Amino acid sequence: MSLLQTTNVIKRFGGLVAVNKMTFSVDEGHIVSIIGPNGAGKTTFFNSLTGIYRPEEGEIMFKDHSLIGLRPDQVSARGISRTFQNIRLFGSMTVIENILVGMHIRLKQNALDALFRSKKFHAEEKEAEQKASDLMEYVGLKNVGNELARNLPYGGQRRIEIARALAANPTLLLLDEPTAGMNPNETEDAIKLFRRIRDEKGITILLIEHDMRVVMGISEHITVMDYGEKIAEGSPQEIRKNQRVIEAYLGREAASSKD
Amino acid sequence: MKTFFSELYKKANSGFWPIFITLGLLIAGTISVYQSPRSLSAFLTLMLCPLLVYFMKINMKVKTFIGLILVIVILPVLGIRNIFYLEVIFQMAVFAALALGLNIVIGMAGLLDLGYVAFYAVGAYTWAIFGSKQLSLLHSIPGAAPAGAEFALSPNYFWLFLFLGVGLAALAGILLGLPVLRLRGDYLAIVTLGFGEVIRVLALNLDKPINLTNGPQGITPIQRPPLPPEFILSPIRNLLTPIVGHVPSEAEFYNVFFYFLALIIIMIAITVATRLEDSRIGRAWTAIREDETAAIAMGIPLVKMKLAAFAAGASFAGAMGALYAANRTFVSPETFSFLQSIGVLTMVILGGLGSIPGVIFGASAVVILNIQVLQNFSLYLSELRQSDAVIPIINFAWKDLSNQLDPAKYQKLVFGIILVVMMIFRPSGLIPAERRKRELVEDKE
Amino acid sequence: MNKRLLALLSVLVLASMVLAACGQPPAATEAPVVTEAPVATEAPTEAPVVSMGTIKIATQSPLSGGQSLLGVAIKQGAELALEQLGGELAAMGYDVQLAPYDDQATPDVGVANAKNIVADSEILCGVGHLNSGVMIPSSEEYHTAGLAFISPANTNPVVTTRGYLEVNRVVGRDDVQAPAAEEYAFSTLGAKSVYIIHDKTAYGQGVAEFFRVAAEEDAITVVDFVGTEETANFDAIVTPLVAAAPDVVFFAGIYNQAGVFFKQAREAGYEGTFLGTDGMDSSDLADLAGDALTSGGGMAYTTVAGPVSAYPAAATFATDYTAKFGAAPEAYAAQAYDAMGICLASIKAAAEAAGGTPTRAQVAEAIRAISYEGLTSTIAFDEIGDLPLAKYFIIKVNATSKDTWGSNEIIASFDLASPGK
Amino acid sequence: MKQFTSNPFYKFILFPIGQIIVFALGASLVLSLFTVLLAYIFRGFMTEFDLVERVLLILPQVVINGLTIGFVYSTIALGYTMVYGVLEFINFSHSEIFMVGGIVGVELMAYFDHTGALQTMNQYVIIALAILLGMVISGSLAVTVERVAYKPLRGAPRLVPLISAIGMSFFLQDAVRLILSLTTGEFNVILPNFGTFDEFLILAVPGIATPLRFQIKSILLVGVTVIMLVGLNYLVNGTKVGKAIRAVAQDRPSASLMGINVNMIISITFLIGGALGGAAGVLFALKATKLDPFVGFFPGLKAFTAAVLGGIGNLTGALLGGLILGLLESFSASYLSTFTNGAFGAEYKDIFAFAVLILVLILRPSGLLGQTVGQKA
Repeated sequence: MSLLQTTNVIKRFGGLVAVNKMTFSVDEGHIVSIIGPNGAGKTTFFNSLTGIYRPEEGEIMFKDHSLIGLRPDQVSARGISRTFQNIRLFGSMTVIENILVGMHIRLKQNALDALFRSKKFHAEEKEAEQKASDLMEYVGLKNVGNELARNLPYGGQRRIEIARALAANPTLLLLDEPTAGMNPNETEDAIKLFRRIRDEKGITILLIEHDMRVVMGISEHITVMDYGEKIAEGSPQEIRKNQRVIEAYLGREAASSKD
Repeated sequence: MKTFFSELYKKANSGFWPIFITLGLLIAGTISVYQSPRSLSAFLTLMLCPLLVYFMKINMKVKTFIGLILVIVILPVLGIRNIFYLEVIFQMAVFAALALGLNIVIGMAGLLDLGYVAFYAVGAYTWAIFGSKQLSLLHSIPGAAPAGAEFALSPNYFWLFLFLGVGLAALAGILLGLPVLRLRGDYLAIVTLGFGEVIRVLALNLDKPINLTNGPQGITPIQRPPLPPEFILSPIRNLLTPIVGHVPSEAEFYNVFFYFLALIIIMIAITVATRLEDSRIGRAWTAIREDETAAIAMGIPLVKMKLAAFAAGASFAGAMGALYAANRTFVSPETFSFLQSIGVLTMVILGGLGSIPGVIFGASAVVILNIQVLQNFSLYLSELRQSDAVIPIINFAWKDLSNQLDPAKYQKLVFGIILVVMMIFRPSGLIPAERRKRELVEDKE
Repeated sequence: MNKRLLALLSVLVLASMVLAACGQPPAATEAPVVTEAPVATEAPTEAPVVSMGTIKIATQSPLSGGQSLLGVAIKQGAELALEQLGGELAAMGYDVQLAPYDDQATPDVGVANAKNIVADSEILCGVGHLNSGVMIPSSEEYHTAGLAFISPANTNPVVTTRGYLEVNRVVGRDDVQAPAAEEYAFSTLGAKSVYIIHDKTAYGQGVAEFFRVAAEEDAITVVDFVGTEETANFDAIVTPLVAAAPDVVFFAGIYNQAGVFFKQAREAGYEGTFLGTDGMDSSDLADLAGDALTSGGGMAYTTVAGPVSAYPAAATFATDYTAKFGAAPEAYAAQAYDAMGICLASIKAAAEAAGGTPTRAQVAEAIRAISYEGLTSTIAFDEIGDLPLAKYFIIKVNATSKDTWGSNEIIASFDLASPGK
Repeated sequence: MKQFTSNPFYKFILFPIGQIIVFALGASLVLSLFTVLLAYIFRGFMTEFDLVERVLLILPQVVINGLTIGFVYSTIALGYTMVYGVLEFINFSHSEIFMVGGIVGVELMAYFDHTGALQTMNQYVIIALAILLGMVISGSLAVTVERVAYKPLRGAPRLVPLISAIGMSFFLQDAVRLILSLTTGEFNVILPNFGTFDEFLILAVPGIATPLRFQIKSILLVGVTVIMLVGLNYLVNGTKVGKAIRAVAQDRPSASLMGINVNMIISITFLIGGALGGAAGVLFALKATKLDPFVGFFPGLKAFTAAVLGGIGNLTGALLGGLILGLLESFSASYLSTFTNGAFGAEYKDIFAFAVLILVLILRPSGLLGQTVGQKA
């Protein structure tokens, strides 16, 4: 049974069809990737999944419930967390607060608890802080809890974004080009982290990548998009051999490097 | 020069110096205000104390103690010597509460509200309508006061209406917010401006078909909450008489009473603001301010949280509105102008967006500037104008100075300059917001 | 929090202290600045008197901004009275000073100042305000503090109908003034229909309502009753007005709005008569409205403060005032002079009765007991602080520019009692 | 046919004028019909007078008033919409630019009055000079304000320049007041009387009892705004500068890569917008006959509403929005009292615009002619 299943999802912007009839599924416990050249519609597809865009047609089922028409916060409450291609941390909040924001939907306190500082409030805050610290450590950061997020180096910010997404206890984690801009060592660490997240926490991961090496290394299943459409899918080995993928990638990259 | 100051500051803020300086200033300020109760400079000296208490490195308990002494003993006593100071502090408290409320909306949640004073009006008119004779005048001509009009409620109801004012203002915030909060920030600003203006125009015009607000005449008299009973008052009176040099009158007691009420409300406002800020809700607001898309993707319900910010911000204004109506015993639409909204915005910007100590400082500074410094400067100029004095070098007779050159009348100029200059040179304000440092498990290692 | 900021703040506070210190007259370290009454030095005190202390009399009126012309006149009228009439108190050993405050024609400022005034225990009496909307809330403070105030200009009935001992006025009331205007429209002009417009201020709306009541009693058709804050484009009001073509347009408001309205109404083809109240009493009206004042049915207004020439006793006052301040007295200057005179006489009476410096309450009582021979009339107050009989004038405007404002003529004047008397 | 439409005379003169006429007549007609219909419906409720008759009596004049003020709003709205198109920023101080233009124009006429030239010179030359001076001063002021208060904040979060603009607006109001007060002793400026502008063109229409009265200055006002609108249309759509402005509005980084001096283009945008505002100020002064430093606030807000109503960033939209808003305001203020029998009246005129604004933003945030573009994620 697949955790996430999309059927014929179409997203248009005016005349442009950014995502065209995407049918696609993610099995529980897998690491699944979507790859494709720049402008292939990967991020738009992500945004359609998470409720930022509402697709014109098609169905998105998550744990057997439709996500169509839900707001992003409702999608998040269903158990899908995400990171962003261009890191979107809350820059003037501290690292720990960023992670606490990620826990927003999991916290039970209400305004009255906050105002009267009830026992529940203190206990929950303490627990949340503890959990946030643990998450920081989990993604490999130490002693930066009180730093402002914007003051952290690039790699650190990427990690916090992942920690923030994990804070919501997701079933499915969407990572949008999580290794973009990293050096090979950092990339290696990141891949290890993704595996650990899946193996230790049992979280299914769907990632968008540009970097073939990353994808080939960790994915169980790969979907290739081009011009908003799915052009291939299969295991890394199958994709590696797929003539159409090679053409799409090489052809397009060669073409785009000309202008 | 810079190093000199920072060295001086460092020296002054270490060892015994902080407490010495603070106490010294406190005593000097107290004595000078006591001696010359109408001197502005003495008052300003005293007003510097809370700032020092805030900034100096002093033991927290000592700080609290000094603060309490200042607020509970010194200020009321000096206030009875010159109740104008109680008025100044009352206004400071009113505007500080407004600024704190607006700060939740603008500073924390990042929603620019240009009609904030509307909520203040809602609070004020709530008590004004029910706490006056207005209810029996619903069908009479505005301005006429037919005999037989009675107060609808006993003054004790004020306490209930203080809460009703809070509730209604919050409700107004939600009602305004519901349709418009989906709008982009700059549109929201203009729509809230419109809302502020709508409330003012309604207050101005709802004297027909039913005379609800008494129109431009304003509502007066509005009842005040009763003073504490005599058995509490008389010992205080006996105690105070030798200190202030005369038997404090009821009017003076009322001023002290309102001073304490305002103080209590501002304390509650500060507590509410800090506690909300440092909770799931406050974090959600800040997240929305920082990046709406990321915030919503993290599961924060935007509209609900924005509504909460509007309601929380509005409720502060509602409380102060009701208190203001009772203090003034008079409300009229003139008080709730766009200028007032911008005035509160200026306080928030000057002090520091999102910074609770900042906006309190901003409110105090702007109030002192407005009703004391500019006024005095104006009077000084008009004094000079009537004298035969001449500016020495350029040989300009003060008499020839245009009587239009009157700083007190140029509030807009002052607000405008503050807003532009702050935005360009110090957008985070004079006392910028700081994030709370947590004692984290990891740091203990 | 950084050091530079604290340094900056300290410097700012220091600077404002210096400023404030400069801001004070050399004699006292007190704020606000107090004008030394010339009487203290100029009064012919042959023999040294025993000093009895200082007595201050406050004035509160707009000294700045759009209405400062009238507000300054109030202050200056009071100042002149103190100079000329303060001698008796000085002879008793008191140093009498004027404490002028600027209410900026704004209720909030007025109330804040009022608190400042009542906090100064040396102030025993006050003269002010110009605007009823400011006087009403401010007088709540005077009332609670027991400080007597005498208004030289406030015509709104509520000022006195609250029945406060401390509040008095030396002018008439809107609920007489407006009916007087209506009477003029009905009897003299023979108006059958009237269009009432007001400026949405406490003053304007109050007058307009009284006018409407009076008009309805005389069965004059009230075509419409409109309030507007508009100051520039009156199209939306003028169009229905011209179509209805009432005999009289009654404008209850201030000249700077009315002038524009009159002009636009005439331009749009209105031919009837404009009528107003004392808010029209400014030469600027002629500059704003120009020919519109004299064309068609012309323009007239009622006032409670006639031109100085209307008061026989005020001839020397006008010359003295002009000599001292370099400008002819505006409306309310003579009233302010009388108000100050009453303050001084009452303080003197109360001081004599008390055998020393009187309390505020004694002064307030003395004011109610006084019969004072003033410039404008013989003044005595009834039990709520009104004049038993106040003067009202109807003035026809002949001027079409500022310079010819003096050519306006008084076409009627009455002594009328407040309603219910 | 195609050749004809690409003919510059058609494209830059005939078409825009035609558009204006269609907009003006269409909006007037729709509103008039709607009002008359309402009058018929509610006729039965009014016993004292015939509602329909009363509505028809002043209808032509109400339409003329609405169109006159509508053209002023349109002209101001263009300033908002151009700046918004290029910078995505509400130039809050535009209402003060408008006010300054008006005051400068009136002061020039007052100066002519002082020197006596007012009575000897041709009245239209005087008006033209006043408008020209108003445009120059307002345009340069707008550019200065941009340089001082907005340029340093480019790239900052949206609200930062907006707050700065609000500050600038307040500053300008009081600064102008201070200058006027210090130089003339008061801050009202009064238009001197001259020429034949106050006279009427009376048009007797068969079938209507009261003849239509067109005030000459209203006609002048409409004429001048139409000329300016046509001029602006040519400037934006027919010149190189206009092309550059459009390019910057579309995509600033790319425009800059294409060698367009973006700062220069932004300044030019402010210059044009400011100049239009200044001209509108002078025309408004002609109508209002008295200005003060605070006079810009409401027309400014209404013009902004007009810009949003038409679709902000869209020049044609600003024109249409201004006309509709002017008409709506004129109709509501003139008739509200009649329809509600005095319970509500012209006093709600100023907040009427806000009601329109809120409704538009809720129902159709992109405005009448704007394209529906989702908020940028």
